[in-house]
Amino acid sequence: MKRANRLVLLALELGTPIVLVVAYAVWAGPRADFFFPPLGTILSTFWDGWLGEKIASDILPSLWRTLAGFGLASVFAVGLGLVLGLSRVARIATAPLVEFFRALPPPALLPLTILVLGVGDFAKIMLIALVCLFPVLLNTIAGVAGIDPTLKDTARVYQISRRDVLLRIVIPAALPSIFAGLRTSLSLAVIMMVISEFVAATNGIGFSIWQAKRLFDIPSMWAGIILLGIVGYGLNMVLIAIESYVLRWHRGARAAAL
Amino acid sequence: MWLAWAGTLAFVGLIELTVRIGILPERFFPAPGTMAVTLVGQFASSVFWMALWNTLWTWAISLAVAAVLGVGLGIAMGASRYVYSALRLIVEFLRPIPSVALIPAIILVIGVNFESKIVLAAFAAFWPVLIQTIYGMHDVEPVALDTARSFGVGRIERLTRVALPLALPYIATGIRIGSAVALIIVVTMEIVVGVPGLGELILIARQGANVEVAYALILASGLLGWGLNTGFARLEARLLFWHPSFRSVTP
Amino acid sequence: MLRVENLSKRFGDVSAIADITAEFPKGRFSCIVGPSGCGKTTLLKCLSGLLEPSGGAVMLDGKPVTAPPKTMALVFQDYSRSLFPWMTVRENVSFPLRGNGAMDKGQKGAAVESALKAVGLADAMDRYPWQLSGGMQQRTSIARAIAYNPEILLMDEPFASVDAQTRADLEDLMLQIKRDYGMTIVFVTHDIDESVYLGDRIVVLAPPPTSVKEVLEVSLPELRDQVATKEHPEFLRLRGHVFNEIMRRTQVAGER
Amino acid sequence: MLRVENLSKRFGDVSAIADITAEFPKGRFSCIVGPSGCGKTTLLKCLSGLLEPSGGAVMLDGKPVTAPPKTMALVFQDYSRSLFPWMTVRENVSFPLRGNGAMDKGQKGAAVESALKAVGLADAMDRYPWQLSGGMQQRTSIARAIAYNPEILLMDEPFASVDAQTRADLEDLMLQIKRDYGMTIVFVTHDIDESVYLGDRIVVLAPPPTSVKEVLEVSLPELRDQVATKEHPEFLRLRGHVFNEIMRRTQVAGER
Amino acid sequence: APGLGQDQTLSPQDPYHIVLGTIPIAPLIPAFIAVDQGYFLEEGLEVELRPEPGGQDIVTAVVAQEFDFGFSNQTSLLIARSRGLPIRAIANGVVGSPDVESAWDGVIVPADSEIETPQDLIGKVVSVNTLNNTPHLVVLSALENAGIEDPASQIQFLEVQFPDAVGAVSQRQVDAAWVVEPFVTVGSFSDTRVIMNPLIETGESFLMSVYFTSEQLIEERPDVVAAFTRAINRAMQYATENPEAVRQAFPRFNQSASEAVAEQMALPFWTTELSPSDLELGAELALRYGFIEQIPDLEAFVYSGSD
Ligand SMILES: Nc1ncnc2c1ncn2[C@@H]1O[C@H](COP(=O)(O)OP(=O)(O)OP(=O)(O)O)[C@@H](O)[C@H]1O
Ligand SMILES: Nc1ncnc2c1ncn2[C@@H]1O[C@H](COP(=O)(O)OP(=O)(O)OP(=O)(O)O)[C@@H](O)[C@H]1O
Ligand SMILES: O=C([O-])O
Ligand SMILES: [Mg+2]
Ligand SMILES: [Mg+2]
Repeated sequence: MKRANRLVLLALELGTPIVLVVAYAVWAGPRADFFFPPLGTILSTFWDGWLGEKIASDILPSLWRTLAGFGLASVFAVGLGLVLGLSRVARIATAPLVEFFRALPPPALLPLTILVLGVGDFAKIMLIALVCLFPVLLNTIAGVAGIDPTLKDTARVYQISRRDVLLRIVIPAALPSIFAGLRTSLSLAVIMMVISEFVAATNGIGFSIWQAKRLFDIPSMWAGIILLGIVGYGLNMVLIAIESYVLRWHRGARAAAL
Repeated sequence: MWLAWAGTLAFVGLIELTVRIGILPERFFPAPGTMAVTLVGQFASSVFWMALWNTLWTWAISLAVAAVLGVGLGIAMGASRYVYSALRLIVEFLRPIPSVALIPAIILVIGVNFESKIVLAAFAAFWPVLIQTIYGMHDVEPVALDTARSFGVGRIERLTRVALPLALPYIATGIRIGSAVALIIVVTMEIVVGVPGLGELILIARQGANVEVAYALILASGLLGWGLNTGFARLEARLLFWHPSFRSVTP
Repeated sequence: MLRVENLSKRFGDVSAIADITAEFPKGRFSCIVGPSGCGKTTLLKCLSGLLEPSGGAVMLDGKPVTAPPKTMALVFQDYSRSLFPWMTVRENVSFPLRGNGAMDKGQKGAAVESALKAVGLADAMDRYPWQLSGGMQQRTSIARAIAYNPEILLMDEPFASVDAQTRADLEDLMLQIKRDYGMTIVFVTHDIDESVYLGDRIVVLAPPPTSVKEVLEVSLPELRDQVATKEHPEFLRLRGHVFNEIMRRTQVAGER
Repeated sequence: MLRVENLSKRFGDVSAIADITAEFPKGRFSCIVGPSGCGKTTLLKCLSGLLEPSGGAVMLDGKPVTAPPKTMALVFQDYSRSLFPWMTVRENVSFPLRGNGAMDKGQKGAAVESALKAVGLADAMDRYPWQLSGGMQQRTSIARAIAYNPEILLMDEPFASVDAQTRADLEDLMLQIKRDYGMTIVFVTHDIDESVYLGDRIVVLAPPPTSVKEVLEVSLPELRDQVATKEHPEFLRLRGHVFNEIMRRTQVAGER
Repeated sequence: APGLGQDQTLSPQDPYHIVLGTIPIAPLIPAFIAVDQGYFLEEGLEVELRPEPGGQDIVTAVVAQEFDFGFSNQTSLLIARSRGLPIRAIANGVVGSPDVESAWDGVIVPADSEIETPQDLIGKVVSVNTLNNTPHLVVLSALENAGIEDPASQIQFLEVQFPDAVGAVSQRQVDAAWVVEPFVTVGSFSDTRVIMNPLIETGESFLMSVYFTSEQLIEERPDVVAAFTRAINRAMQYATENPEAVRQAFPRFNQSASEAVAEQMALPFWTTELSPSDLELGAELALRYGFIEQIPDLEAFVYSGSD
């Protein structure tokens, strides 16, 4: 990519959000709508409300729940996805259950988690993990099942051990797909963190947003939503950085002429 | 097929047992058998079928909107670094915002009605479709695209007739994830906002302290998702007959 | 007239082409030979506008080429990846014709079938690429280029995977197409006999750092014949000459 | 001793191989020639146990082959798809050696480097497959098979994408390997000269419905030479014979 | 609904369509009765009941003119009002019972719990259905009345919805929960017992919830507001006088309601009066516990037919 292009890309990347933010400021400023407060109000609420002791009392607990749920789900989903992707039999046997659980609305499951897992962090983490599981699982299955047959034949001919087939062929080949799932799941993790803090929580970003909403403290609610955006964005950037390191080969191999 | 039945029955049996021997309290979590019987009882009620219908069509519209927008924008973002850069920050920022947190804003702007349910469900289902489409576009075989380009195939056609089919395995997964997310959000909205549908019946049953009915309806929403997703899997296998994961070499 | 001027191409640290200046005259059959990895594929991709040169330029009729010209077709060396797996052989071949307003449906169908017959795939039209043998895949991609009927045809080792008989047939097919349509053909091959048999000119590339080693004009009679031409003294002379050009590098570069 | 007995293979409606019975004796170099699409690749895949025959059997030392035997390597015709894109050239070549307990790390490294040097890729060891030219990819997959040092080596048009000089070098390399290690080699090629030059025996396959047309014993001296052997009268005779075998089908099948 | 028939006169033959945001719980049975017995229709109103899970989104919907009327906890409304949202209370919603025997709320604990008195709750986890709202407020106030100082710092409060709270208590996921009917009765079926009745212990006939509407509707269609208020008060009157009718109405109002529970549960109490002073105690407590920063003008908040 040429130098001029890089500048254009950077300008676009920063420019479009700025345009949107300015557009909101111009739109919301003079309206004085209770539910859509001026940008300045939201930002100063954000500044005062979130960048102080709430970092330790609410942001960190939420981050912990999000990452723990996401991490748990990812490990489990990749493992299960490998098994199901490699074995048609296992895939068929579990398909109805997977599809059933995929469709259960998490708020409807909240009561069950309270009943079985209680009201602590563990229940929240499990709920987050449950929802994050499926995008990674489906992508892992798709990635594994879609491996080029010639690669699999190559591995068979050269007597590659099962372990190496798994770790050095199947996983790398499925990684582009797995990362697609991880990206979707990471955002779902943040979303589920908020939903899980809807119930039986005493702290957290989601909890604070619900409380702000309940107290009709609308600027705080929006400030919390902005924080969610920032948290989600930050987490995603970390994931993208990991991905672009792990998938170096893939970008080169697929440097598509789009 | 018998395997699928065996797997499912084994699981259901396990849960039934867990409830029957009291690990799960039956008063708060009915045994699967009870749920099923209660659900069959619901089949007699026109209210149930109306609710099911409401849930289904709002799901269908949300998913259609999410799929069209997600695939369209995903292709644009996957194909052009400029579009990608212009939208990336916004996408990454908006994506983790839970639709349920936007409910007050949606009520204000759209109201407590089907449209708000559709907007939120489409909003939530849009992201998986978008992300999967972008990843699919990034995994397109470059030689195939170059081929189309060398034959003077126009950009639009290159994207829709070459890149799109090649990205289809990813997109199909995206739509399957999106389909479940849309259903989840539709039912959640019905529970949380009280728009007519299965979720509203769950809400009412819960408020009326009727655990059996509440779980029967939750079971119904899971079964619905199972049915819909199975349909998708079939469609996917038909569309992707050419892909290594679906090719059948009949020896 | 297609020409490259002081063309160079780098991939990161790797210099694929150091400096190539060459012409591929209109209506003529130009063959490119050169050692593996010397940049032939890279050159074709630059010629077709698929790759942006790092230096120098590709000119078509005096205008720089920045994207594939409408009137050009390319047969890829990596034929198996260049076929669309969800299309049958017939659909693959007819796909590039979709945008051709000058032909009606019947004409397109006829062009596709005749191209497929010409490469010996009449019986395999309704199969999918992944149901074909390697040679059949390669012939499908040749048929696609022929049916497209371009003014300029770039071919990257198009006969590498076909048997001797088919190869001979396809060689004659290419000569006939060139004659019938006045096509400009740029043809990369490893087969020295083939380059002399087919070419009006032969561009010999040197091993990396790649430049043009020699351009040979082939003064064989326009009408060629698999037996007669290959016994022609000029054929034998040129063949020996190219052979020496290509083989000499071993002596120059020393034992590998 | 590797043999196939009444082998047949169908893909759904398509019969790829009708009935083949043939032997590939231990320590010998067997070449397979035949028209494109006649089932050579299918035959190799059955020989290697990758494909299950529809009828008949593949026997290795009297035992049926149902999965790839431990001592076998296969160079795929579709070489570009058989390389692992996330591994460098070196990693691709050394990967099959990981499970080899008989070699230590240093030996493995040496085997890999010498195989890569032998195919002329000493300078490209740390590149990824997608950074290589077609011929370099093909040579990588050859190096992988050589470094693996199998007892039986199946090669499916392994030199299709390399230039004349490299091809000659690789041919001699294969002969040398066969001599040095007593390898059993089954070699599919389109190049008639190559089949005679390399082979101890040549299996000529007929066009579909595929069967064995002829098996030729090559009575050329064991030590071959690119110049001397190719001028040997027996070479010329066999070459002419195979040529006629392959080309005859055109007359039999009529004009295409 | 907004925009439709702005100047339509109210007549039973051609009723005016309005939407009432409800919660499918026992205190709202009068709204159902008013529809069922035709009280609304007699006033020229055709009322659509929209079930919602809680009062808070109803407030937003009423402000957005999505709904014409709503039902909500008094604290929610005070908070909204104190932040300047244009809503006004128009009718009493439901009040605490006069005595412990007829109480329709309670703090429940497992039957075999060591918790016997409010003091035993110190250091424990107690759930309410909404934090920083009337439920939270009545529990805090009742605990203070029981002699516990600054209960907010001595007891941990958690938010758990009523239908889940009984399960949470009986599975010992929380130590105690404040619930209202029908969940007090559900609890009694599940080996829980009541240790206190915060609604009663906060104050006599403590105002729990009210019906409300938007200032805009009051301004544009005071006749509609008046008609609504008359009909709902009439229904509450009827409900108070005919408890059996209420009991029969509940399973029809909430079609999924468990019948066994509906038969045994205690009924809520209704009164047809609403004056600003009914809100005073709740407002003071809300200020005291920091749910609001200042008490809004209660006179201006309660609309009683004319300003
Ligand atoms: N994407 C790439 N990244 C890095 N290096 C590349 C890339 N593509 C090609 N090269 C290098 O450029 C050089 C020329 O490659 P090219 O494919 O043009 O060779 P070629 O003449 O076509 O060889 P062959 O006859 O083997 O096909 C090689 O050294 C190759 O490794
Ligand atoms: N997966 C498949 N499904 C259906 N038909 C197939 C499949 N694989 C191969 N065939 C068919 O089997 C026949 C033999 O194919 P094969 O690849 O063995 O030929 P080949 O002799 O290797 O040809 P080439 O020299 O062109 O590589 C061909 O007609 C081919 O179309
Ligand atoms: O957007 C979701 O709330 O899942
Ligand atoms: Mg090349
Ligand atoms: Mg083959």
